[in-house]
Amino acid sequence: MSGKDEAPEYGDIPGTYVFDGRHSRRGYHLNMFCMSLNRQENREVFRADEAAYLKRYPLTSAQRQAVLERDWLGMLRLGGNIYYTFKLAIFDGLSMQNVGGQMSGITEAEFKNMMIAGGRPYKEDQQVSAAGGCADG
Amino acid sequence: MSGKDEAPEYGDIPGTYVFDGRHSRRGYHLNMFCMSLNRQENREVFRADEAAYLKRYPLTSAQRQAVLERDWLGMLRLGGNIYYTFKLAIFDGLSMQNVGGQMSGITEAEFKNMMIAGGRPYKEDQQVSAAGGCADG
Amino acid sequence: MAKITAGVGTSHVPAIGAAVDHGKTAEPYWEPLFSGYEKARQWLAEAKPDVAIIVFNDHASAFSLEVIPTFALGVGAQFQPADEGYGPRRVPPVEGHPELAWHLAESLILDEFDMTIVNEMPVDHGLTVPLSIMCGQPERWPFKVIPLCVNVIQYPPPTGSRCYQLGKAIAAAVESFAEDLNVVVFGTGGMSHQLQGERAGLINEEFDRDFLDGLTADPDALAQIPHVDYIRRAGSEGVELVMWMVMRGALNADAKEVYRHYHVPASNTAAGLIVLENG
Amino acid sequence: MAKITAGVGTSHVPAIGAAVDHGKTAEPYWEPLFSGYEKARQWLAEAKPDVAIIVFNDHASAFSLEVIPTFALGVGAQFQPADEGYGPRRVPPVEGHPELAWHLAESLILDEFDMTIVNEMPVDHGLTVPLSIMCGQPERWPFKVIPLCVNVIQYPPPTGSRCYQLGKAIAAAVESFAEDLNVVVFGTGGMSHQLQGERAGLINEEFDRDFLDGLTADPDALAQIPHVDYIRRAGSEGVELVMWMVMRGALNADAKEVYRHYHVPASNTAAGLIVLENG
Ligand SMILES: [Fe+3]
Ligand SMILES: [Fe+3]
Repeated sequence: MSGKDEAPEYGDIPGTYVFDGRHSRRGYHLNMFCMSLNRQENREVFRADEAAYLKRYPLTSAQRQAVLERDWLGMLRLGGNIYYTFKLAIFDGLSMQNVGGQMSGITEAEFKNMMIAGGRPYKEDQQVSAAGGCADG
Repeated sequence: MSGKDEAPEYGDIPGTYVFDGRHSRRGYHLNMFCMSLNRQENREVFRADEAAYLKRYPLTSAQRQAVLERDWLGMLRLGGNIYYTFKLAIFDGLSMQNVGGQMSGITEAEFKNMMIAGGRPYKEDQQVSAAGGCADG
Repeated sequence: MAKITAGVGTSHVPAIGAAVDHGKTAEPYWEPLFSGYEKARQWLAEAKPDVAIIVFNDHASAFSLEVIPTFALGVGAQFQPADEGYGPRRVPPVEGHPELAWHLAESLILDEFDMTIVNEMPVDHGLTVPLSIMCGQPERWPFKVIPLCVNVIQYPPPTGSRCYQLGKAIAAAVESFAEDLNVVVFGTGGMSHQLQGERAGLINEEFDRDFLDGLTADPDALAQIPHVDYIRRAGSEGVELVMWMVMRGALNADAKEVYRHYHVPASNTAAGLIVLENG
Repeated sequence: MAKITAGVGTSHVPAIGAAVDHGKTAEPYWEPLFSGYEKARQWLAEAKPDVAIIVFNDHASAFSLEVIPTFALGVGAQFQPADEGYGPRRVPPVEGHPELAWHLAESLILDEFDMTIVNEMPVDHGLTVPLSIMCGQPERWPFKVIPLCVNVIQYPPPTGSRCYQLGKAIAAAVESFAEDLNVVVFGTGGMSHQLQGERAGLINEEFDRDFLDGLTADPDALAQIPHVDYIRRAGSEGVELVMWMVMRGALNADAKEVYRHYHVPASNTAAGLIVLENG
């Protein structure tokens, strides 16, 4: 199916969903839904009935479920981009550290403490998760 | 006022309003009004009361008058761009030859015949109008 | 491997589209123009491209002065005909080729062309009239289309040289796409015409014929024509011809002319058409 | 004659703006960051620029996936703070400099950069947080601003090399503007951070310090860092640092560092700031 004959050079970076064309195509409507929350009137309608509001966007059922369940990692795997999905976190009143903790499997407090201690260390060989990377979800 | 210290190289071309930045700034709202006629609902409102519709756009009074009088050359001189102002001609059901004739001071039939005869001839030194060019209106 | 096999240069005058849409192509005014299109249509029917990259400009339809991209590449799956003031043309929607288009976008940006990537845009006569010219009135357009929209309304458009270089980068990008695809590139707009001002109606047949000749004789020289020369000699709207330079750049240096047609007038424009093939 | 006199590189973390807006800058968490900004603010107050060209990225505020410009230059007279989901920041509107901005647009396009010209766009934290960092909370921003918005969200962003070249072209364009203007260029975003995925929270202080050193020691080498290196070593959002390369390119080769500050963390980002001056 794909016209590309090789894996992208960033394909081996663990726990990282590079928002390339393939990813962007998959997540187009999911991200456009998230962006719609920039508008106060949309936030109100979404707050009143999330599932009804989501019908405005042709999401896959997996995407719809990931939104309703606030499955932050799931949204990324289904084509979400963090700048878009974070609109939903803003809507929920969550901080970037909270969501960062949820995506990396630790609590918000643990995440904050990790950052205060200098952040997640970079190591050439780091392997934060076998499930990460750019593979299809 | 101007940060530019020289006349543009296209400044001596007669009867020609190059849509550069200066021109575009002057005609911004005039052109945005014209573009709004792409939408059927806007066309209907404009048709019902032209002057009232124009109040939606912060036009200068000279621009407003040029629109109401269908002064095609005046619109160009006030920052209009032909692709935008032609939306108004489409609204009026006018052809490009009709408007071309009006701008060059001949009838639609004369303009059509000029085109059938090969168009307005290009001559290095042509001087179709002293009033043309890119000078401020 | 995908491959660019040919290029088409053609005017995209709205009145040509209207003549098709309203069944006027056999009328005396239009017949000389349309009879000259026949051979190009036959050529296209035999060439059977899978995808056409259509280089065109938007005429205050999809884009306004709010946001003016120099090069906008359409990566969407479908593009609807625009309402230009009299309702959308009743032509089929344009089917995109998102996979090749995204490949182009990525490749071109990494190749240091500053593309605007566009998922949603209606397409106006700039794109649909060339389809009508080359394909007539089919139920569906016979190939996928990747719209490449160039700003030529707000001065300055990209230079002819930049357009030519973009064409070369497009050729390289297409050839690095693994799927077998027969790709044709359309350069549209022009030829000499001026719609605006006291000089409206300008036509410069000599300029146009030199330009058509130059596409095979010396495209490098053609790419050096500055905007002021286009505006002065080919009319303020004749600068649309820079879009033909994208098409030319996408072909091999030794591409051959297989057909041309030139007719004055179509509305108030000199209508030209050329077909070039890679050897 | 207009002249670029200095450059500022700074992170643009939204939480920094929130700390300013909600009066938290003296709290223990924020104090070490903000105390390091003091000298830069003093420098700016003395430098008294007339215009700042602020290179930033939009974060799904003005632009969406519908239309993704690689380089969007704001030529409007005013830009309002964007609603990013919690209402617009209560900071002054940003006053543009349409005359210089249009001059830049024309000059850059003729210099073969494929700019998108933008008249209307709300500006988000990417632009307003650097203003807060450098200016605090004035009634009005003390200089005009030309927003230069770079795509760094949709892969691929423009290469570091392309950004560096754009900076050089901006310098040439500014110097051909006749009015006397003191112009400063801001490069914003970064430094190392990753917001997304299982690897969220990545910080690479060594990368960041090398980057800050390289801005004066060997910017040509810095400009060659490929995207994959940024993503791997500085985190997926660390690639924002290409925007600092526009700033660096706009300065003279021998520009001097006059101040720097580096602090971890600001939210989940390594916050860096550097001031460079032309000799
Ligand atoms: Fe056109
Ligand atoms: Fe950012």
